[in-house]
Amino acid sequence: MRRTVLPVLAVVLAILALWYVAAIPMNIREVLTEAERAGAEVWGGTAPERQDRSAWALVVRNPDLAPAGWSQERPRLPAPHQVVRELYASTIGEEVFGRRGFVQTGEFSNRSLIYHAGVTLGATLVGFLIGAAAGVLLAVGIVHNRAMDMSVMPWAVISQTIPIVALAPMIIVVLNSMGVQGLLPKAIISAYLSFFPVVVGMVKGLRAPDQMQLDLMHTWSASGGETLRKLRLPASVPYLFASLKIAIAASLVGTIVGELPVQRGGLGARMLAGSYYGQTAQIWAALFMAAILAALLVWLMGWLERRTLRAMGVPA
Amino acid sequence: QDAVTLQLKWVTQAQFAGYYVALDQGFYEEENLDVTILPGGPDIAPTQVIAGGGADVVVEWMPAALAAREQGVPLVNVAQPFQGSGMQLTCWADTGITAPEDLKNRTLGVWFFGNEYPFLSWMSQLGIATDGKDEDGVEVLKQGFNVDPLLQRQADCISTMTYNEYNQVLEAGVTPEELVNFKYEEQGVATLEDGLYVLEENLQDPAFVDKMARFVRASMKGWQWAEGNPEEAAQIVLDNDETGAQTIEHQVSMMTEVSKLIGESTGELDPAAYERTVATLMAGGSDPVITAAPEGAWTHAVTDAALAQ
Amino acid sequence: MANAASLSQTAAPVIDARGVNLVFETADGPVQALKDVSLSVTKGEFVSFIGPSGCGKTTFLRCVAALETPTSGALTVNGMIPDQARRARAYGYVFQAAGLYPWRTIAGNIRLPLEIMGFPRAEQDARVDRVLKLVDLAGFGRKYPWQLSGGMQQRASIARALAFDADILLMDEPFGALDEIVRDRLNEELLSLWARTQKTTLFVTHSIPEAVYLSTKIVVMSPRPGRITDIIDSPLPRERPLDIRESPEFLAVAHRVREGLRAGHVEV
Amino acid sequence: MANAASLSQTAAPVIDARGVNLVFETADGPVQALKDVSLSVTKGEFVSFIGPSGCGKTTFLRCVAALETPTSGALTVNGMIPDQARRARAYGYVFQAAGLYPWRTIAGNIRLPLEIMGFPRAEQDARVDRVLKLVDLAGFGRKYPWQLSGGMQQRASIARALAFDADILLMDEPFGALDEIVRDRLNEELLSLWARTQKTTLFVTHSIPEAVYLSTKIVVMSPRPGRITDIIDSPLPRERPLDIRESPEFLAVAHRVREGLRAGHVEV
Amino acid sequence: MTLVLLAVLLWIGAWALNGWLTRGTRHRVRAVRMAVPLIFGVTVLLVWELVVRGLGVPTAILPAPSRIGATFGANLPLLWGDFVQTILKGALSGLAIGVAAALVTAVLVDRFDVLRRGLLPVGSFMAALPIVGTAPILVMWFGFGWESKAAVVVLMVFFPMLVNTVAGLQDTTGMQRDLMRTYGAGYWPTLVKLRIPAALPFVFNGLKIASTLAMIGAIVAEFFGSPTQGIGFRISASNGQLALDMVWAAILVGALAGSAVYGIISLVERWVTFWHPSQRT
Ligand SMILES: Nc1ncnc2c1ncn2[C@@H]1O[C@H](COP(=O)(O)OP(=O)(O)OP(=O)(O)O)[C@@H](O)[C@H]1O
Ligand SMILES: Nc1ncnc2c1ncn2[C@@H]1O[C@H](COP(=O)(O)OP(=O)(O)OP(=O)(O)O)[C@@H](O)[C@H]1O
Ligand SMILES: Cc1ncc(C[n+]2csc(CCO)c2C)c(N)n1
Ligand SMILES: [Mg+2]
Ligand SMILES: [Mg+2]
Repeated sequence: MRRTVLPVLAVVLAILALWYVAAIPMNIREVLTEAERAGAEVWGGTAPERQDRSAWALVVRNPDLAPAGWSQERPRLPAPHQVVRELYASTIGEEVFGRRGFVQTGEFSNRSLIYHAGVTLGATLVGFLIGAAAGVLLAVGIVHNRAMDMSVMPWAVISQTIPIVALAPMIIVVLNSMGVQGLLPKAIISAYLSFFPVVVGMVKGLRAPDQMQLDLMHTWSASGGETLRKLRLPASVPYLFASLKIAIAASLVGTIVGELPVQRGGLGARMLAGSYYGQTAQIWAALFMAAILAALLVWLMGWLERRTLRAMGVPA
Repeated sequence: QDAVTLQLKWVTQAQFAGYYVALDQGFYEEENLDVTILPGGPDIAPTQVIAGGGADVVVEWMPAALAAREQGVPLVNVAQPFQGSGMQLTCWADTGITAPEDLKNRTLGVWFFGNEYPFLSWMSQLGIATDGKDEDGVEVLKQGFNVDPLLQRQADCISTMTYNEYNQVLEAGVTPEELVNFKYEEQGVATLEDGLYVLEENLQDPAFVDKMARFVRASMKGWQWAEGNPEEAAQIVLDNDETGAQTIEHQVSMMTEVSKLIGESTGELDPAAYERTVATLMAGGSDPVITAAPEGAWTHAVTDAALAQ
Repeated sequence: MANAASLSQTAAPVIDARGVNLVFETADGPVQALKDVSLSVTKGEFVSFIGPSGCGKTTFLRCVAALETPTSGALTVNGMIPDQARRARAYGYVFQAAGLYPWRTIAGNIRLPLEIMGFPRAEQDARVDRVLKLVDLAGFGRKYPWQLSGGMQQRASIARALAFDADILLMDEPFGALDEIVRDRLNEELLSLWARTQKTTLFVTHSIPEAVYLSTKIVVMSPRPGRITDIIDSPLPRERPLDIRESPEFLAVAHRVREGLRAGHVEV
Repeated sequence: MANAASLSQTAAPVIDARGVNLVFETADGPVQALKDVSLSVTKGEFVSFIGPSGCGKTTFLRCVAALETPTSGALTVNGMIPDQARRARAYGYVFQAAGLYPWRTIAGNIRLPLEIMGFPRAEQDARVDRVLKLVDLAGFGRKYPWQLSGGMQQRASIARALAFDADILLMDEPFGALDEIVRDRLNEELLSLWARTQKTTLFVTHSIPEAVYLSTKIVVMSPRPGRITDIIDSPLPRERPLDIRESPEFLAVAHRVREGLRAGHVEV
Repeated sequence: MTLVLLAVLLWIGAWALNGWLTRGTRHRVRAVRMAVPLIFGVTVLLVWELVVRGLGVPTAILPAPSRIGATFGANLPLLWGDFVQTILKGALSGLAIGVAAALVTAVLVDRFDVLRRGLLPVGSFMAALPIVGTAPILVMWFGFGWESKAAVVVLMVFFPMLVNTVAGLQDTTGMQRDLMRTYGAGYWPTLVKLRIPAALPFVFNGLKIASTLAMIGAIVAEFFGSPTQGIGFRISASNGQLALDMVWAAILVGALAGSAVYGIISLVERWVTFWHPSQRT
């Protein structure tokens, strides 16, 4: 325990320190412009002239003004405490004290990241299930049918070079025109991103049994279905979970991408709204929320993996 | 009740207050309409949505609508709530830009995704090339969603709407004196914004025309209500915003500016303004937005029916 | 083929190979894995195959089990072609590694072929119990493979091959991965098992003492192309204590095997 | 430690172990891998270690090579502690698998220790050539490991261990993965190699004939806890044709080893 | 409708053909190995064409492949410019920087165990930050040019590359390491002569993942601000103009570039890690 906690803490502290230091030069120009508007004397000439000077020079020559970079309204790089404050305000703060918060209304407020994380989570899980199921089915097909293996596999690789993210708005419009609305279009994009790792992992996993194990099945004249159920599927479980962990993270990205164009809630919509109104702290808070969600989902997969493997008698 | 799906051009904000108010205040219901409002967003093209059958009527800018018409999506303007144009180019005054000619050799932020047409027409009328920074050309950036390029001085000028981005610049602490605005209207290159468009073939159906008439009537009622009650309208918009990211202050100020653009509008398209828009779009030099004057791109049939009552 | 089948009917050998050839087409050209292999095995025999790596021992066993098909020649098992015999579940196959499925208990592993062959549940249980006792693993049924030593795992895999009472036991270097002392033990046990069940057994090994100790017939093979160089009928009695390995008869047979091997051996 | 070192100075054994103990702390509690192991090896001896799996053969070799550190007891190599000897590059270690790096040619693999030890380039080439000839692999230097048979790979790994002329050759079941015939060949070659180079050799094996055939001294070990149960000085002459394995002296030693093994062996 | 029916028949026919081609030992023939995926791809395109025509799908929704091809051919100079902007400047420079940084970090992480235990968990958390969120921030920091695209790519490829390389550096057997120890080899010889060669297959694995990510990352970042050139810009701007044929032509550029880079990496892998079992078939 201590062997991991201490190094992680050290790294986190180092990152925080770096972050605080970086926030000063990152925000210095805007800080100086504001100070100038407020009538302060600023080193470095006019705003356009300052544009050509190095940020560090501006920091060093305006030492009293520089620390304001930690408390700006619209920072280029918000200081960690600003992000944390926003994260708190848009979760617990909003739900407990907000006008539309959970405590007041019994429903999660649409101004809170908890609500939006929920929206995203729903579509992610649906998309993940679709993607994982499609991936497993495709892998079974590929393993059992050489024609499918040879024809589909190269195209599956190429399909991943298509910037689906760029296509997301189009896909949503097209699906919309076919009457598919709400959670499903997002889930489909999410499924598209998650099926590939599952296919790759499952094909590997279903092919994991060695010739000897397959020959055994053959000497018992087991059918293809029996070999699949009693040998290939159990043998593929570790591979399956390894790819599910990648897939669920990809799923989340897919959902967020699907939420960008349609401003109907979810962390993606939230990030964009933050960006749209220049609310840097809001983007960062949504971003961290997404990362936390991803970490939770991956952890969940790991937990399921451990449970499954234990149930299968594999030593812990 | 008749179902109507309305696709907006952009995210839920006071720019579309009239429709939300009509929905919220039951004006649509009074007209026996069941209206669904689909918010837009970046990279959602209302023209594409309606072409695919995802909406009955869309809020769109006329340049994009006419361009789509040439692309084979026969859109027809049935109503024009916005009489004025809110588009402008906002520049830092300290860059020394005072007149359109000063734009040469500068970096400008422009919205694309079908919103670039007015800008391109304007530049071609000024004889300024848009493919690079030089003596008689400008460098064009595909502006993102916000006003950061200006604040960070990555661009000398950016596109803003009087009712939205311009306010955002001010909200960021910039004083109006620090800025120079080129309103498209004042430059004589204004194009009609935020009209209501439907597919031409649907207008053959009298029932559809009637439905649209009721829709436009209720929507205009909503706009009037919104103009009269900007604070409440802003709150209604806020309540309909599923992202929960809007602030009441910003929406109220947006409502105030939008009111100016709507003015005394009845929703009826002013044919003169239409002709002006078409002229601007066709004047685009070697690469005009539309190549031929469109036929039947607007109708008063719906507004006539709406105003008849 | 019909001819071979009718012949085997009269002489009733369990396995009858006549001029079996098998050529693998590989990227580097054809490999003659078996050349003109003829062999007849009668019921209840214990036949060992010995020979250097690549001489076709495994390939021959796989042909018998219908896991490969000879390029030419006649091969019958119980008077049928091997694939029919496979469908009739005539084989219990034991590989070099135990090859137990790690996600099944020992009992579960032994039950697997029974499940596939559709034995009723009660019958499955009974058979699993019986073969577990047979290989001296009673009480270990609920353990997982990794909880057992290598020798125990190998015995479990033999139990698995015995569970469905196949006529023929095919063993491809079943004890190759085990150390000498464990191997001695298992050899002893295998011999007594064979004495009790009287199953026809084909056994591949690299070890001369093992081959001589276990077999009623020793087939010496030689590679490139894989062929039979000697077939030795063992003069040893059926009853064989471990000490027999230091007897002169034993050493004589071992010597003949070694000579046969050395003759066929070309390059390391 | 100082005491042990001074002692070895006088008697000059190459390897001197006195009451070596090694306990591994594992998740399931401590495992006594070596208990009270005492052994003295003089220059030029060929010592085989035999015993069932887990008796500590590998562990003892690793202690000698300073890959493990004994928990207690005194162990010196050339009068130094093993780690000093390691830094002085006193060991050539040959593992069970050839362990050649697949991205290097045979010559490149043999050159590897020479590069690390900073031999000049010309010297490297000369040595590589010499040891390739020594193990009968001249002409194979530019092949990659996977293009060679298992036996050839194993010879290459022996060549690699010989290339830098270490005082002591440590071999941990170097032929365990090979078939009996190849093994016989390599045993013969190893013996002649040893006769020519007179390197002190510690050799781990599972095979009784191998141990008896090769060694001047056979150490029989027994597991749980790992300890030495018998040390047999071989009465066989240094000159040993393969046939010696059928001689009465050989069989007598083999019998003694087998008895020693059986005594120490508890459960399969 | 007949066209749609034709599409269905075509699909069944092609499937049967591929089934026939892959039966028995025919699939070992080189020409067959090439033909089968090609037949599949061509079939998909033909079915697409027939369905679009048969159902009269508007071009504003989905253009036919023939039209996409025509647009692609007619706009080669324009698309070449986009390719240079997005792939050569944005994606490849970002890929190079990200990969180099990851390799150096991997060696450090491998050397200092504390770093491994501290950095990898934190790193995996950072890697979970979705790029659609970080891209607007990076555009704000690094401007509208290719530099911000490269920055997005660096962020995207760094962690997968790091994880793979670290795994690779540790993928040596105890025996291989012990061998080095018996030679008295120190850290650097062991790194150079053992760990790095052993890590190469993993490094290439990571490179393959990273290269596809790089293409996608560079394109996506252009959605959040770009000059008036680039694949992402083209997709977005053309989509707004309902020029869907141009959108797909730009996507084609991206897919071609991605596949080409992937192919090149696979070739180099085959050449450099020729010794690895997976490359020896
Ligand atoms: N599937 C295959 N494809 C091509 N060649 C094969 C195949 N299986 C075996 N061979 C070749 O056929 C020959 C005989 O192989 P086989 O496995 O029967 O030998 P073996 O006597 O069992 O050897 P070992 O003692 O190493 O197990 C060898 O040269 C081998 O390389
Ligand atoms: N690194 C280790 N950690 C814990 N226990 C170990 C370790 N290495 C060896 N052991 C244990 O020490 C004992 C002796 O192991 P060792 O490898 O020396 O046996 P061996 O005689 O070489 O056996 P084999 O013939 O199987 O190679 C065994 O019980 C083994 O499980
Ligand atoms: C990516 C993107 N950026 C800007 C616009 C332009 N736009 C259309 S309506 C509107 C409302 C004013 O706030 C704005 C800004 C767009 N459509 N898409
Ligand atoms: Mg074999
Ligand atoms: Mg060992």
